[in-house]
Amino acid sequence: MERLADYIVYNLPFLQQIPRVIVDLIIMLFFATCMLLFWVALFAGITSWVERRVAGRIQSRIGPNRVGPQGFLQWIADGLKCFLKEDFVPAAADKKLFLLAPYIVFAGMFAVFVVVPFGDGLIISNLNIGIFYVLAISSLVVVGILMSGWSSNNKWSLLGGMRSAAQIVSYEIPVSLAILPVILLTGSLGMQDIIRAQGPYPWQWFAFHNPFTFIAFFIFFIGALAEGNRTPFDIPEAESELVAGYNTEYSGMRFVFFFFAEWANLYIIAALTVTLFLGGWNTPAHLYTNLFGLLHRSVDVAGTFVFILKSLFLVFVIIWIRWTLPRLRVDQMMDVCWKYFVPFSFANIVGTIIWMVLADAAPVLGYVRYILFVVGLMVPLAIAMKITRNFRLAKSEIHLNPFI
Amino acid sequence: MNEKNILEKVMAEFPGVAFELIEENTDHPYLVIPAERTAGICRFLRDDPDLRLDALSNLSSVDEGEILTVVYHLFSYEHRHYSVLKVRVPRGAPDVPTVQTVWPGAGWFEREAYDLMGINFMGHNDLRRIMLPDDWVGHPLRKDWVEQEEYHGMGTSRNEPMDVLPLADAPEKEKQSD
Amino acid sequence: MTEFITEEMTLNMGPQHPSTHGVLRFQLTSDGEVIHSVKPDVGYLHRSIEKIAEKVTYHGFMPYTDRVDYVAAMNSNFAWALTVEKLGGYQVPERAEYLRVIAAELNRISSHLIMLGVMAMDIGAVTPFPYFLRERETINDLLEELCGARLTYNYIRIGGVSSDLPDGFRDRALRFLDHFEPIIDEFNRLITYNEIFVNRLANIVIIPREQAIAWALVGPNLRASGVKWDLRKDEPYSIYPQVEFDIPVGKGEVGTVGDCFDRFIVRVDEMRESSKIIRQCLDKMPEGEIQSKLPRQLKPPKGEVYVRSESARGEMGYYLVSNGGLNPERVKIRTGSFSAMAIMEEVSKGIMIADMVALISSLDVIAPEIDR
Amino acid sequence: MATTASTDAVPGFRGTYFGRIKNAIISIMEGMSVTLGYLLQRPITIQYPDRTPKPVKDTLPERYRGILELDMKTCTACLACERACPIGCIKIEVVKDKETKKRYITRFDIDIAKCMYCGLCVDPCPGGAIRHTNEFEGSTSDVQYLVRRFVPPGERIEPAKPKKKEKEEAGAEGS
Repeated sequence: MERLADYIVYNLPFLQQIPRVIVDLIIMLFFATCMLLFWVALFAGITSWVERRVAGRIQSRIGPNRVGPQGFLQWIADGLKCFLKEDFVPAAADKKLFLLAPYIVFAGMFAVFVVVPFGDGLIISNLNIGIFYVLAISSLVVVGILMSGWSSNNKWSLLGGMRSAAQIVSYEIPVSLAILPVILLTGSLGMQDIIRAQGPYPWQWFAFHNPFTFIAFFIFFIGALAEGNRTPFDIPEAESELVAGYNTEYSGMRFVFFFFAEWANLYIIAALTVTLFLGGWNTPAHLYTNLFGLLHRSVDVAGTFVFILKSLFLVFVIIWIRWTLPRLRVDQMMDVCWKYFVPFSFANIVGTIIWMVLADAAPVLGYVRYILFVVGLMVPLAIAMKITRNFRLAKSEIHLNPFI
Repeated sequence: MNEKNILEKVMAEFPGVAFELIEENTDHPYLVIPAERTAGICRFLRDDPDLRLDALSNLSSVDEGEILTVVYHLFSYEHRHYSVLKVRVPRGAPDVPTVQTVWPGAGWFEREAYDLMGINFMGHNDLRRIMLPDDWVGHPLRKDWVEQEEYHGMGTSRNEPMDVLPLADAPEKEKQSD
Repeated sequence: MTEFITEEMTLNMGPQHPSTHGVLRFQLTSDGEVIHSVKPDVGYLHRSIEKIAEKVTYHGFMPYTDRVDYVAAMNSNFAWALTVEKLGGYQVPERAEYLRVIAAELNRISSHLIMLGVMAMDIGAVTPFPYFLRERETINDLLEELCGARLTYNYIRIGGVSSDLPDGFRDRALRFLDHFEPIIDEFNRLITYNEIFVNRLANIVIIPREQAIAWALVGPNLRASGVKWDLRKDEPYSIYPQVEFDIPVGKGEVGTVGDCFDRFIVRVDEMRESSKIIRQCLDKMPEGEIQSKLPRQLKPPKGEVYVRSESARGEMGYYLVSNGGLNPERVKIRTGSFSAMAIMEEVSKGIMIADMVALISSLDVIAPEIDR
Repeated sequence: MATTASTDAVPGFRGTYFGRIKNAIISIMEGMSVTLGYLLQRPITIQYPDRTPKPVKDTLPERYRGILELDMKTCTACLACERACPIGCIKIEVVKDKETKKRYITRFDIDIAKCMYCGLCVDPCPGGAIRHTNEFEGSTSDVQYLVRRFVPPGERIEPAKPKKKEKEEAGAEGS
């Protein structure tokens, strides 16, 4: 952000007369508002449409296709509908808490965007405690969910809220611990520093840096799913068990806030994973000299593009997981966290420390990242092979056109 | 063991009990047993190593006018044979001992028979209505049951459109409204 | 030191709840997630079919049997036809027997498809359900061609069936089976052996053999508990003795015999067996009449019969008492879901709410079949 | 990490510690390849009612049991359908003119709202006068409109002459 401010101030000389702090502040606020309006809101809305379309196609259906071209405006129609609905508060509910809860959930989700990078220099605030801030502020969501569950005065909501609290608090631990190896390797908590410590090519990413970060990548990703209440950890809103969980009693705009937060959170999960493990906005430097020679490096178009592309791919993976897997039971979810993720996360930290010491002594270990990259490549290859086999067995035909 | 032999074995086991073995008009010969001995006979049928009728396949109730009959269709998964018992009770005092203690699965069958036929299973641990609301009057499967006019202010019958219809000329109206 | 006091919570599950199939209600007493007791409350779909039977003719009761179990209406038709035929001693032409079995087995597959899809959905995987509905749709199309309706077939008549195979039915049925059999494997890969799914079902609510028999469980639920008993095989009716098929029983593949997973996998395997039966029937089917000459107004002799047949939800028994008149004197329908529901109270102590959902769907209860 | 003992006794768990991780990875990949495979296939939805290649009505099989239809010209007023209907949704009234000794149908109503499309009335019809159509969309604003009246009120229609077959039917009814 500072660099963007530098660039603007440099090009618009009249700004140089205003104190720099104020310029920074205005640019930051402007950028934050733009992001809320044009990125988060649009993203959450469009993701809801994309998710329903993808889910439709995964289930051999079409999905929403009536409102607008290919149903693209469905999310606006839904939002508008919910906006016009009565904001219903149950008589037995604790009114104040009930009304407040969605805002807290929303605020907790949205505040994370402050440190989510979009490109080299494109970040609302490059806090030096970036990732730590994410962990701290996203815990606010638990309060909101617990509040909504409890204040609804509905037993199903209460169960949902309780499950959610237990789940998010538990998964905070493996997620934080899975971030530690990255911080150890970087030596900084700042989001941009973490990205800069990686390179543009896959084998330079932290996910493939060493076997321990490789495992940490999966723990972080799955743990983040659990924190975001996504399948297979959608236990707080398990519709076949708890009707709709903590948001059972909500209607109208407040209901939308929960979903808004959920879909915004989808992007947060993806963006954080990309930042921490998948190289962020890193693009090969020569790309600029060839393609964007005219542009100042501070407006990192290609980087932003790459970053968002990676994030969207992960968003797709999350959607894909959601429409494939069944749900864990509440005790199994705890079991996975405490018996599998937490021990592995601790092992990862110790392992990474040892690795760092060893790698200094034996540079040959640096080649491990290529092996891990190949291992990582095996996953999509294996899936592709299985798909080919399924197609052969069921005699199905490929139909790639997403718009029927 | 064939079905008649089973029933004869029961008759031999309980001398002095007024049994009635009937083979006419039925696909399975059955034994009419006195109501008060039901539980003991059923326990014998279940536990005797030659019989081992370990499952209560079905429990039905029939309204036969002055008499209400409870029919037990029993089956042995061990020996793979059937047996049918009947208990006849007077309409005025339809008391039958429960066989829930012998076959736990009988519990709900007996609740159903109580609800719809009004047979009182003595010793049942949870003899409530099962299909109908708790405050329903009467037992609908009895032949003399008359439907309540209304239930909690709601009518139990409605006008049949076919009877009301000759008053209004429906298809004509539809054309006009179109 | 303050004492920590907890109290039991009463939860009302249903009548409107996403995982109560049809309209059921459970009164749960729970300590947080762990259920202490369950009181099923049924009767929301009681339509007094047994009372209606006393007012309609023997032929006229056939459409009502569709409504007893709307997911496997053909099997219910079949059971009623068998009952009246046994009472009256009516003959059925051989071709009609084959047609009946083909229709009943197709319907059994579609019923199991619903159960398996819904069960996967209750466990949280939504996707298998549309896949199975898609397959079921093909079966519905086939049955629609055969008898003219998609759900309430009223195809089987006393003394035969209502119509012969339409043109090209055999090819279409075989093409469906060729397509369907690999889909079962695909389904197994998608969900059945998924680690999460297995862990959700293995060793959950084990119903041992003795308990299953004592509580009069029937059909796939009983077989999942390890009792090898199938009326089609052990007490054969119609042309089942002439076809070859196996009876899948619960083997405790991933847990203990009689757990939820066994109840699930038994039905998956049964679909394969049904498919085998249909193939054989289509091959062996003779030419000939499809309906024996019977009077319009049936008057079976005085008497009573109890006939059991294997429906998709297990033993479907019709106890029929006739007084020699035009209407039955008394019809009692014994259905699989009824006893499956009865056992719920007994076996669901100490399980969690999520397991409760798995239990309900694993027993494959259909609310109208409980209430009738 | 030490492999924990098999935890078969715990409800819902099986296998060894690492065995379960392996199973989870493999089975989840299997499942995800199935769903991704379907993402790449054509959806099977039929977009009823407006985006079907041809009207759904025309795609129904011949035997489809839709709304009942009556051909007044061939109806012999034998009342077989009324008798066969288990719910009594068919109402036929026949009067006999005393002077000419002819029978007339004065009422032939079918309550579509009540009809359960079982097809039992079609079977006994001697001339094939009553039959199911492919029509299945019967929504109206009032349930009364669902009564199909085949004899206009106030009119009377002379039934068709019964053919030979009907006599057999009549004979069968008596037995």
